[in-house]
Amino acid sequence: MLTQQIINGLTLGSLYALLAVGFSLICGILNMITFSHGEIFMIGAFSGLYTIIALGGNLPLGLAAAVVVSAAAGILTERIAFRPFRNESPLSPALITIGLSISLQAGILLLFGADTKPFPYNVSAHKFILGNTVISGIEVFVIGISILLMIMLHLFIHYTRWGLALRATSQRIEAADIMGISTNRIIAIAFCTASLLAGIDGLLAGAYYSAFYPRMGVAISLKALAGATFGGIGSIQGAMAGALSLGVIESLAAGYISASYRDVIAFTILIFVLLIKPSGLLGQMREEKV
Amino acid sequence: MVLAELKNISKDFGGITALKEIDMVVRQGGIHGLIGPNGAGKTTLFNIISGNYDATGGDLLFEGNSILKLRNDERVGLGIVRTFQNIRLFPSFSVLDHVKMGFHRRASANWLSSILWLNNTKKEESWIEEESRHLLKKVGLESFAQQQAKNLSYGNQRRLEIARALAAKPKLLLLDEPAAGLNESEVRTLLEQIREIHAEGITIILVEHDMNLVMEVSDQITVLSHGQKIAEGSANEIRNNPIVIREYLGTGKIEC
Amino acid sequence: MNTFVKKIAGLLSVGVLSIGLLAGCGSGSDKASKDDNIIYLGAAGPFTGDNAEYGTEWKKGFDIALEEINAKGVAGGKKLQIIYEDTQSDPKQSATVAQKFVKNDKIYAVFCDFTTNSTWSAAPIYQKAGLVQLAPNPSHPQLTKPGNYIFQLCPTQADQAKALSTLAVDELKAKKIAVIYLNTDFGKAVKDNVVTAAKAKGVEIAGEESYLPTDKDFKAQLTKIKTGNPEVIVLGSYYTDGALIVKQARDLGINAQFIASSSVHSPALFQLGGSAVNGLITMSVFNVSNPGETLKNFSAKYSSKYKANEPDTFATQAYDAIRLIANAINKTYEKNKKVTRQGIRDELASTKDFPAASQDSITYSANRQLENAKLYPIIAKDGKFLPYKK
Amino acid sequence: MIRNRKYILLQIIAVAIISVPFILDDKYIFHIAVMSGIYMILSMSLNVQLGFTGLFSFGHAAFYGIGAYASALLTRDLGLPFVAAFILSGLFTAFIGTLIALPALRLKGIFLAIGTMCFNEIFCLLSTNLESLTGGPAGLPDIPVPSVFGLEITQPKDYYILITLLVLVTYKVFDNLIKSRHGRALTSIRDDEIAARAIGVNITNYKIKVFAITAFFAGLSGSFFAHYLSYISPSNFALSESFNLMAMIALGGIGNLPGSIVGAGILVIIPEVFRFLQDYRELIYGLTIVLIVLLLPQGIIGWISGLLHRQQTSQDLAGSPKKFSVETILHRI
Repeated sequence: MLTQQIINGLTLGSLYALLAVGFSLICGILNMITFSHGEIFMIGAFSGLYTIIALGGNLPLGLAAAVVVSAAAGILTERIAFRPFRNESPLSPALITIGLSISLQAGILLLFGADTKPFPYNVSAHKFILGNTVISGIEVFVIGISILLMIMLHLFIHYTRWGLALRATSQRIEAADIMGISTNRIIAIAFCTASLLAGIDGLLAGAYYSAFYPRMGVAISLKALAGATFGGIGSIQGAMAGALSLGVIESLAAGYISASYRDVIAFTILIFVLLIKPSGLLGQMREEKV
Repeated sequence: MVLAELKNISKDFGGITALKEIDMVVRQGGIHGLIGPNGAGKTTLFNIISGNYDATGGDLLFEGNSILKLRNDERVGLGIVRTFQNIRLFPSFSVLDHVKMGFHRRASANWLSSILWLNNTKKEESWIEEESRHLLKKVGLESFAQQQAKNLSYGNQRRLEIARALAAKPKLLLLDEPAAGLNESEVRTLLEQIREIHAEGITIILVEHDMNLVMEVSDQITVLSHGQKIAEGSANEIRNNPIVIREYLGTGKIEC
Repeated sequence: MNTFVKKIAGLLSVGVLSIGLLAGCGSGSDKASKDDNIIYLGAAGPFTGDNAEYGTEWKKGFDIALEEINAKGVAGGKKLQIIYEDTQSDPKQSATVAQKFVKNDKIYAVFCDFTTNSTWSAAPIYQKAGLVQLAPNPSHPQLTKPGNYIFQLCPTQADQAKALSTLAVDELKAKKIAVIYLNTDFGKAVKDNVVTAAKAKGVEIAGEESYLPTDKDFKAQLTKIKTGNPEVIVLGSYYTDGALIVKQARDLGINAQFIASSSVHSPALFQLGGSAVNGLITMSVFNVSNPGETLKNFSAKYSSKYKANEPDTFATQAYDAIRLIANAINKTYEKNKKVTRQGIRDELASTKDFPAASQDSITYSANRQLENAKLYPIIAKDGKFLPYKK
Repeated sequence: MIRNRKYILLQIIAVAIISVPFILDDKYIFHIAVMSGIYMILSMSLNVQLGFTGLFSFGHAAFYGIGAYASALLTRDLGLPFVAAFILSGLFTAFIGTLIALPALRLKGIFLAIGTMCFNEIFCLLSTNLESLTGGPAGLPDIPVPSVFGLEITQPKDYYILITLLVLVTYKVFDNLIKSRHGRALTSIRDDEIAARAIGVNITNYKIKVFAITAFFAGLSGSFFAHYLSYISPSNFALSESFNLMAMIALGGIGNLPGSIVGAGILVIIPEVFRFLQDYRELIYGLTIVLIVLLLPQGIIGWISGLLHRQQTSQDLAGSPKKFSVETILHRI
């Protein structure tokens, strides 16, 4: 059972991770919190799904649609909710994104209805059976894609000019500004990256569970935020590790303790981590300057 | 008479020694200057006295008692009050509220009394109001009383910060580069103000880059360099101290 | 604020205002027709929010019933009309809507609500005002406890549990069963009643696993259940989560027989579960093997109107709910030549052998629950529910 | 003099608004008014915590729930009279608030926000799972009707009178607190913790006390809610309820106490008024929050008083604070 639960947890964690790195990017750079990331995940999923259906099963174009729509939504969110409040209280962006998340859910519900939509293709046909453990093809695919995207993100952040600027900006916005980095553009890029990952994640999760519905981003984004915090906001590796371990913790908690207390256990562990190391397991402490 | 005494004070920041075994005696009623080149550890020492930082080693006596274990705000209650190099005002407060804030430790009405607006709260609040206006008048800011502090000129913001500290009725006032960013005439006014405060019997420790100002007002000066005390004495002694000249003034500039 | 944001804000403002105006005008015409010839009924349910899809099915069932009833007229030629109020099946909103309905003396009976929570939070208000509260879907065994104006239309979980445990033990000869249930009042009631009933029959419980309404990943629970090796797994789920659970169980190589309470009885089960749900046995509240006239009629109308195969439990119960009320209205009108809230309650309470779609016939017991509630085992097969025969 | 006249005018307006439900004398209106009152207390207490002290508490609904469950259990299962249970549930919630404050002290800004959100989730999950205590997901029905000194409270009108008194008391308490030295200390913590400490404010002590007192009032309103509806279940106290409260204080103005009353009133009434929008209601609700924060950063009250001020005084206050409320909440997190 242990291997199976770990595989379950890793799949779940991979889905959290793609959202978690987005939280980590956004919260890390701006020190602000967004509540509409789950809805970007959701509209990415819906635009992907409906493109696939409309084009009679063209998966790559579906993925492209998810990427484009969610990235656009992310950039728009930044313009509306974050740019006017830079260097101000994180409360206003939090409230605006709460509003956006409510209205995006309502909007999708009006457009596509409340019922859960299935993914029109059977994705779990391939199975690998190792003794008592079953791994389906889609699980390998989900974990694989997630890791691939993480590696790409890592390369982007550490080996490109934009990545360097991104890191500089997250260290100190004002300083980056002085150094001639266009912080507006960098922050837009951060949002764009975070959102397109969320969009891909949405389509992936929708296909994996074969369930697309307006509130599909609510619970998973809270978990992803918890995962990101757990691993360390502002750190990509931290957020990824945090999300994956949260997935595994949940799986093990449900498997060995109690499914009813699964989330209680996960959130309690998170609170303890925050208390011991407020910046998360792999996050950097920010020194208070007198 | 000794008001405060630093004994062997050391401070490490993650293995880097910022201060090494500093001894310093602050006399009651004096103005004690603290100078040194950038990175000498002046501000660190200052933060240890005020309680913003914990010392790694040594002891700190105030009126004969060790206060190293006390928190920043508790030291305010004993009469150690500071200002900040980069002026820390409360952005949403009016000028009057800043001064009222200074009375925080001197007032005694508890939460219950405040919530119910009992007589002692009422009395205390009107006393604070009266005293604050009085103090504002003294520092010449009474015409700005209802304005947001952040709309004041830089010089007035400095003055307000000092007024806020004075409202706490300090025995030891810690001024962290009060002349930074002020123009010539504002520095003159500041000098006046420091003298007035001194005249009221308040002991002052002054960290300052403006050498002229330090030399002019201080009766005792401590010179720090690379986290160590290299000299101590009156303004004249410091001016003529060969070590100071070599280490510090030898650069040809009194400013650093 | 920069101009871009200003523009967006302006655009949004215009959007909000115009949506408001449009919707206002649209519904304004509804409200204007305050005709003495109309008897209003209130429907308080989840028309938006988490459970909106079930509210949508209500509306479908209501609409077909209204067409039929209004073609003939009630209480001497009057028409029935429904006033919808969204509660999102949120208890707090349900109570608010209740206050709104009870003060509107044109409303004679109310359908409220989708969950036990939201039914109970409104119950004291309807009770005090003396307004019938007919709850179409909740199956909590104690649902009608709050007062004599509250009526249940769904066989209770006690009934379901009896049927499910009989099925599992007597028909499927299971020695070991496991339960996986939604952690709400509904799912918990399924679990509690099934576990008690099964234990009474001497069956081993190999696992009791819960999940949250927001969960879509059940593999952790299923993996745990797999180690217990049950022969039968009982689902306390709605159809959306039910379909996903069965699918994920099959992915994990669990071959146990799934049985479920009637709440999974919906064509959507096949859309979401695909071929994985084949073989699932559930309880139908309606008699599929030998449908009565009422059910046949409703199914046909539903299929042609909504281009769907067959109606689900929620639409069917909504359909019956209105017909029950219409029947009570007619009876009290015959007796008293007028319609009152009290009259409707009394007649509804004495409903006997009323031909219905969701049951062959409905008779209310003394505590306003279904007397002799029948459940019909059905098996999912290639996109259809067929009567289950051993 | 002008100030005095303004004050009297405000009192007249307040009395007028309070008496509206009596004139309309309609149970539904009374119900809405009672619900508004409950939210007014909640949003005022949240505003003291979040708006005045700058503590990013995103899980206020949990305190509301703790009060509700405590009061329900005290009366229903232990048979305590309403008045005693009411006070005790407030005190119990304050106690929990203190316990929460201790770890919360270590967290700042968005981390405190995430921590308190987790607390809210944990509370809801526990109230769902601890079935023997909380009734589980089905909740607690049959919470006794309150009686105050022998008088049974049954009609929405009676509840309305009670909640109005409670709102006024809450307002007075928080208003007194805010204008006292303790209120200044709280605001100074929000503006600049280091400067606050440097002028003698014991931050730890103040944060704990603020958690306690705001939890106390949240607990009271929870108790009132439980007895008013006589039924509670975990979904009443979900995270979305905390977000609702935040929307209320944003609407009224962050750090503006009367604003919280107005904000809560509006956000309880508006969805009712817009019921006719049906499917569009949620959409409009969400967009309204977005627009308010974008267009009225100081909230409605701040905006109106800004308008009045602009008319009264000419250009001399050109430099006066434009975004007083939002900007000053802890610029450094």
